[in-house]
Amino acid sequence: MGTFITFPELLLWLPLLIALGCFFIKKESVTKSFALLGSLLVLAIAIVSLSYTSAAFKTYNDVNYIWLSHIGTSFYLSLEGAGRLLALLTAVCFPIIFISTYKNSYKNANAFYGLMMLSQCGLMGVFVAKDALVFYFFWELALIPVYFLCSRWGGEKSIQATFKFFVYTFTGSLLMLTGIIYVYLHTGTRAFEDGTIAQHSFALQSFYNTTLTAGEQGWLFWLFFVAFAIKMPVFPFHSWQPDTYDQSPTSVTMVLSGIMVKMGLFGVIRWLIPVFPLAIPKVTTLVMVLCIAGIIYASCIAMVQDNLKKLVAYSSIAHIGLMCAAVFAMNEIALQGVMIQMFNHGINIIGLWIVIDIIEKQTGIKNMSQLGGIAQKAPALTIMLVVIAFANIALPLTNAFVGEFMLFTGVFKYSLWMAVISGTSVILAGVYTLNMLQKVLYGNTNAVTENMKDISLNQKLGLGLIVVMVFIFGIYPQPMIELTKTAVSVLVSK
Amino acid sequence: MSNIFKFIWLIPLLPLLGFLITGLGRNFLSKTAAGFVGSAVIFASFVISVLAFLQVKNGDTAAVQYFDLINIKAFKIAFEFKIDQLSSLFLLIITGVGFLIHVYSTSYMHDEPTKDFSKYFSYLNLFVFSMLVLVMGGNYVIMFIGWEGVGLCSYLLIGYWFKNNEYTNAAKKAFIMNRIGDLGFLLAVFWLITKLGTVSYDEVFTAANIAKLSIEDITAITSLFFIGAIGKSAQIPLYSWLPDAMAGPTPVSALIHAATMVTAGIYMIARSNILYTMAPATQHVIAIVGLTTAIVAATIAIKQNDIKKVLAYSTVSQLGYMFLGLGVGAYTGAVFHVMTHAFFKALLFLGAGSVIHAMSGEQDMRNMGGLKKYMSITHITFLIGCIAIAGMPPFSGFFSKDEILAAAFAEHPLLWVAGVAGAMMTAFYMFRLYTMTFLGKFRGTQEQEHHLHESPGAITFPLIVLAILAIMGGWIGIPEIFIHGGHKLEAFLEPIFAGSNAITVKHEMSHNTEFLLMGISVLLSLFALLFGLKKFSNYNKQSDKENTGFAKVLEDKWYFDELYKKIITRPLRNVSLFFNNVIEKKGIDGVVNGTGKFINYGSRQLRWLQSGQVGAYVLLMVIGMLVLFILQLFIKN
Amino acid sequence: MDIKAYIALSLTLFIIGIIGVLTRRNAIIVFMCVELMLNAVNLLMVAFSNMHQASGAAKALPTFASDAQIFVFFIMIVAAAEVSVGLAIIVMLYRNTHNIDVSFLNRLKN
Amino acid sequence: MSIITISFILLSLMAIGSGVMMIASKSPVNSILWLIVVFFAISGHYILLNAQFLAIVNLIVYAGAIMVLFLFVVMLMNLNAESEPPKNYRLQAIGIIAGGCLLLVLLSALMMVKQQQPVMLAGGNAGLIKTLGKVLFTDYVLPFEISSVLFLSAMVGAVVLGKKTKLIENEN
Amino acid sequence: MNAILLTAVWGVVMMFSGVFIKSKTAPKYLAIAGIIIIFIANLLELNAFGIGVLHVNIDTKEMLNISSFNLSFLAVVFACTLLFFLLSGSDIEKVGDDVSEYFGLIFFVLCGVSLVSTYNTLLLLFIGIEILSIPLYILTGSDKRNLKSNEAALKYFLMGAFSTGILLMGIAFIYGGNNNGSFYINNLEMGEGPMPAMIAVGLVFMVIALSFKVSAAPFHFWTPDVYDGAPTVFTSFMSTIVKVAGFFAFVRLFENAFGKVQPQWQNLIVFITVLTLLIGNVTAVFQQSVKRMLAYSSIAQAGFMMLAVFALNNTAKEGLVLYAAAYSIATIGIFAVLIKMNDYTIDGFNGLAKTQPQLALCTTVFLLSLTGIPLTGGFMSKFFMLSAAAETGTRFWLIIVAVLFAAISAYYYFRVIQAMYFKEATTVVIDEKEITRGFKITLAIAAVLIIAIGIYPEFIIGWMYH
Repeated sequence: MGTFITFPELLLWLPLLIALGCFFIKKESVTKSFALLGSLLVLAIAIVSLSYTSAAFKTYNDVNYIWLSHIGTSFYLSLEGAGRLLALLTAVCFPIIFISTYKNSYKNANAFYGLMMLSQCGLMGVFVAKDALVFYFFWELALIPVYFLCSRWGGEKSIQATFKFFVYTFTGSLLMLTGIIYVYLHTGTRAFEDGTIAQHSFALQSFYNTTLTAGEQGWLFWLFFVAFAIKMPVFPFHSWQPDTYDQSPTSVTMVLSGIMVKMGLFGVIRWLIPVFPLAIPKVTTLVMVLCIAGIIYASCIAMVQDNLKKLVAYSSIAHIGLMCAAVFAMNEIALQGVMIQMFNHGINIIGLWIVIDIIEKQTGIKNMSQLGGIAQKAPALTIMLVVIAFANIALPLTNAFVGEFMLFTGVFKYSLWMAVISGTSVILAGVYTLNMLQKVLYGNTNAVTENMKDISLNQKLGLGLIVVMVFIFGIYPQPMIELTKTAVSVLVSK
Repeated sequence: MSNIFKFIWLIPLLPLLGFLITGLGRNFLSKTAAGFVGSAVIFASFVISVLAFLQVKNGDTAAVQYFDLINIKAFKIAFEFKIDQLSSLFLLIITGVGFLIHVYSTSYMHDEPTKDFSKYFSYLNLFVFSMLVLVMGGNYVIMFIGWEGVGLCSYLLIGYWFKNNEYTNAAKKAFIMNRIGDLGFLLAVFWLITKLGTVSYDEVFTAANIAKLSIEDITAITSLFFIGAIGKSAQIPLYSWLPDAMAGPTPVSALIHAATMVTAGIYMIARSNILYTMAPATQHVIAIVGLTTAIVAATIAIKQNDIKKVLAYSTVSQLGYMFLGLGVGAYTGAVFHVMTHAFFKALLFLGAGSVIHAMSGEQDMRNMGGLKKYMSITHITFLIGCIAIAGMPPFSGFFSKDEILAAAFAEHPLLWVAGVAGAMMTAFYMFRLYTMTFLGKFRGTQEQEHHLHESPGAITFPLIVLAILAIMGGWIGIPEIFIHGGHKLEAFLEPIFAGSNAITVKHEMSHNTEFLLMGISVLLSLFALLFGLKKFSNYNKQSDKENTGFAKVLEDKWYFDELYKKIITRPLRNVSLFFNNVIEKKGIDGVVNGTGKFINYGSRQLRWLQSGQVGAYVLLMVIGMLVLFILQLFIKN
Repeated sequence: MDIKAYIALSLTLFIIGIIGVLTRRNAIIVFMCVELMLNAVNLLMVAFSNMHQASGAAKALPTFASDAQIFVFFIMIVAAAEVSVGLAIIVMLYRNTHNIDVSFLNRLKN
Repeated sequence: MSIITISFILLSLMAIGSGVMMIASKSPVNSILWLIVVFFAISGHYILLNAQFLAIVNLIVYAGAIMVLFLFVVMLMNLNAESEPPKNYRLQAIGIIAGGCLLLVLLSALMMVKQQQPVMLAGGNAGLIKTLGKVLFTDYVLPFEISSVLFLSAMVGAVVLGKKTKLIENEN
Repeated sequence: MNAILLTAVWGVVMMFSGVFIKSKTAPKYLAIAGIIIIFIANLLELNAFGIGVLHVNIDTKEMLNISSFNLSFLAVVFACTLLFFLLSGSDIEKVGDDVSEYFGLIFFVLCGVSLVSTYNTLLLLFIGIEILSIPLYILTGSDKRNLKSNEAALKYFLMGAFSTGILLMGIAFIYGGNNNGSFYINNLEMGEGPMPAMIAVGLVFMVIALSFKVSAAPFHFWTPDVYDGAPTVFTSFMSTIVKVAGFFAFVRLFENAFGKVQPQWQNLIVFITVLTLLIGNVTAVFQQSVKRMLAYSSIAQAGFMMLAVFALNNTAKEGLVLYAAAYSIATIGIFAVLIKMNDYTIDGFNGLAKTQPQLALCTTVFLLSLTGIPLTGGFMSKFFMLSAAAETGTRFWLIIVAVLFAAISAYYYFRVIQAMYFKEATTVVIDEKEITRGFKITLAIAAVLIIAIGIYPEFIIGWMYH
């Protein structure tokens, strides 16, 4: 072990420290700036870490502390592959969220920001953990702050909605825990540097090397998959999501939809497919059918939604469904698409939430039918929304296009008909997105939107960053592909 | 200026720059500045395009790769441009006509507030940019970028007056119908990638790669691409967005819906001609769809009263002709018709715009009439356009249409008969339009009459230029039978279609037959033309009866919109509502909440076990003991 | 005597005790029934002790012959202690409610 | 049939009969008296089993001390037959059936064993006071001492619970 | 041995202190001193300080089996008791007049706990259980003016006595059934073959009696009523320390006596486990009173601890000790807060986070631990239990059932959290004067301990391998 601090540690502990710091600051404005600066620092580290990706810098990216050695677990973190990309996403999203909601004021702001940073810590942990128990720890830990954030600062029905969300995901996680235990008991021994030799091992590598029969893998797969599917969420495990998104404070919804849902995909990529290779051929069709049914289903529901937040929620279900389907298509194109799309979807949906938040904060309304004419009052907002909305439906030269293009190609490679059916979501997405734009932005102003003001500087900055990223990654996505290329090829070769 | 190809990236980039300048600077730029910037960048592109064209004419072509869009093991998609005969020709049309429309717009849109004026120009520039990317792209993905880009721009431009819900509905419709086509396009691209691992034209069209594709593959790919073309080029069944798209400002209609965007489908098929030639089944479908569209749209156009609607349906109809041409293998003819159509249709639209401008926004022909004396330039140019579209020699439309019809006859005489019927209708409704607008007495209000005036120079200049082109544009494609070596266009495009020509069986027609066909079609069209002229020269609003019977069907556009509503929109909405209200709320969420409720219910029931009575507790315990004893003693493990 | 006879006898007494607990509602009688159960156990234990002696098993343990009887002795001790506490509780309840019917004990339920 | 068998049967019938009477009789006092009869019968069994010490202790502790205590309490409370509220016959029937089933299950399991295991009667010196006393104070000294804790706590309990305090009905 | 002697002696000391010391608060300090002494003596016997084993040596004729495993369990018990005294000691004073007697009885209970965790013969198991139970009957009824307390005491007593009868019947049959005529639990000579009918009957009786003690369904019926009726401080003690001791006894008996024939009786345990989880978790959902909810929750947690009996391997034992610590600390902590509340219903907790943020935070940690959220001891202990059960290699479905019920448990624990954080108080929720600085600090220490166990459980497990 090196004596220096490694990147995964920095990314993990820094948010935690900032969170603790936030709890002790009494003044709201100070807390805000502190959290913002802190998250920017995290972002800076994440960006710096990008220049140390090669194998030569392994010691910067790997860390392994002895922890509970006699049951074969250690505090093993590693920044690599899909995890690196998602850690980057996490690092990117928080400052943007903080910037664009800078003007929002919260009761007990210190607790709010503290919990936000705690959730960042949890998310980072999920993305860097290379030990099953550590992974599970952070998997749950990311949930707790969000639970409090949603319930405490959410809408009027937030307590029930969040609770449903919590119990739902908690149930899934517990099922995964049983799966982890089962796999754990079928791993080989693990020797530690302190001389302990544990009977079994929680290390990711040991999980990859288990000697489970195809039958066992078959049912273990579902234990894991349900947890991930609930988190993503994949049809028909999604019913917590629209309510939660609707009721949560928007900055938390951003975290939820931008980053947390990626935990599920990430889990599938790192912890599911490579661990149960024998189960995959048997389940692929079923899972993909679920995903694709979910795409169409969610898109259809999104078309008839009046509630802006629920519309975005259902659109997110559709998008995630596509990504999940692509993961199970298990070819290089699809996986590569998933990798970059995870990032891009995060960016785009956060952008959408920022806009919705602005509209809701100003008008107090989230039903589209009661809005209209915002384009006249807030042209800058309109431009941002239009750009992000079109990015969300994967228009070429926006970031999501490249991702979705690869996703569809991957699915197509797996099955023509699945690609055709899921492809119709391209149309449906167009329908509901344009409906939204029309109802919210166009037409004449009404009593509610009459006094709409255009966005403030901080919001402009936040949205501007997103729009810039939308175009940069839309026009030149290759760097992001390079970042995850090896991870994909490793996965495909499994 | 040794190699202009080094600078071709400027062609799309300049409009993009224009878009950024006018878009971001909409709060600072004056109208003049915005109009100038917007037009100047297009002009600059035009100049470069001309230079590039000249170099291509010398036999030079180029494919330039800039950077990798996607580069993974399975495939590589580069950001690449391809300049060859086909794309350089389209570049000329787009930038040339585009420039004229920009110029026209500076005047036409002058009444708009400064901000919106800038916005308008930025959209126009963006549109030109997208269209340029579409035709310059060196592979299908780049083409798709432009393909969707024009869809987006048309959405933005149709919904330019966004306060009006009708307009935004039209914009939405346009985008979504385009997207349906785009899906077909995308699937075709996926298919190519899956089979070949590349989408670059240069690689796809090599013999080795094509040999990898089975006939089913090719048929499927071409059909899917054709679905894309149907959407973009407004063919049955996805044509209805185009007439609705007249909601946008008139120059936009001219640009998008006449000269450029809708021809993307033709460009794409011409680009992929070799694939289509190898898929005769698809070609038959294309020919039939094209012909049907041509005739159906023409019938609808006969009964429309909105000046722009008539033109829109005529566009649809003309596009049908082009597809007929593609379907029968007359690629050159189709491209030729694209070009001539761009000239005269832009001319007609702009002329119509001039009329509307003069009529203070009035679009109903029934309220026009007799404009001849007020607007002489508009009148003459418009008349030229009408003659050109009616296919009267030696105007441009004649040559291109004739080439298609000749090819159709060679394929099957019935196609020709139907095509001629369509041409007759074209002549009829165009002259109905012309007569109702320019001849007879003025039927509008006093106030409108008072305002009638000829449009300013910025409007008439493009009209004049286009009128000249509408007359002479066809001369580059004079058939062999008139002048030996007359068909310069065919010679120019020869390298593009060489592959196809090599495998198609040429139906050689005798010159006599050709002359005969030509004569018949011209005569019939002339007859229809005169009939239209005669019938409507004394048009009277009061004497106009309500349409009944078949005429009513035509006026109501064959009830296509209603049909869509009935078989697609409404069922989809009902299904969605069913999903939302029944499956989601009662089904899935019901199960989830039901679990919670069930546990709650169980909790309420189970607590009655806890009755508080010691006797009952002991009884339950004894029963528990009984169970355990039986379990242990009498049930073997 | 066969041990089965003792087993049958003592189980019968035991079950009688249980039935008493089940059916009676007077706290004192319930308690007495418990005492009956304990006595049934005591009897069985002594019987088992003698059974082991008869079979002569496990000579290794020096005290085995007396083990069970000592155990019974302890049971009696415990029973006595229990009775003192139990009666104290019953008396306390009686003082507060003037009733020792267990079926009236339903302030605590659900 | 030997005299031992006869006395065994007699004593058993006596024990079972009085046991049934105990749970069946309405008056608590009667119940107590029937229980004392049971104790006597069991003591008789102890004698048959050559456990003289236990037989005596049983009489002294149970019949003598404990039952008298019960009797005192019953008298103190002035409980009689009428104080028992009307019975719920259905519950009783269920109770008897449940108990009967239990007995049936247990007996059927235990009586199925074919092999006979005789019980030594009237022999050996395990039950003598001398033997028991010696074992109790040597081998069993720990439990013996520890049970003092039991008694202490029982004593404390009786004192704590028995002390009189005024009643406040506190429904919390 | 240290523990048994010292607890008994200190119980006597406490009793006499009542005679000599008139102050009402003094016994608390005496008791705290006593428990610290006992704790340290226990650690000395465990050689936790590395200065060699120091203990009173009495020839017990192998009736006791003192191992580091047992001692580490006792260490956990005493530590929890210390915490209990520190947090709720002053509330014991409020129950009634006989303060020193209450403390004395608690020490006697601890003596019983020490016995049942080290016994090697069925006799000491029986005596231990009685020593443990009889003081509890008294403590349950110690709030004499309260009819609920009276009623609880009588119910507890009657049913406890009933279960004693069953326990003894079990012991008798085990004694009769084994050829050695022995009460020593490791001397029963159980072969691998099928059990003799008498042993089987005895075993079932033992399962029933011990299930009763640990309040496993369907022998749990006394639990909610007694826990509800007893003075809250004593409920806190009963539902934690006493209950885990019961489990310890359970595991010891079945591991040593019937470990070899485990497959033959595992079905019983599975049946009881599932039923316990079901009844405990599901019934708790509807409870409005936090006290009663905790009673059901203790049943639910018992269901999880039953997994240790099911598994009976090393992991299970480690897990049981962990569970004892995590569960006891958390429950004692919640009860300590609950006692201070004016209203025991869940609504009574409304808005606690506003008025007493530290208390609310600590309570949240405890509740999260009971739910089994990572980073808390509750997770680690549940994890060990599940692992242990999975290690048996049979009936994997059981642990899936267990986690599903754990998910239900979130439902009722989180209701309290919701009340504290997300709801507005309608009345004064808590008596501010009661909340001293010391109380807060102790509570915080308890919360930190919970998290410490969650992060690094080896500091407790480590004791077992001294």
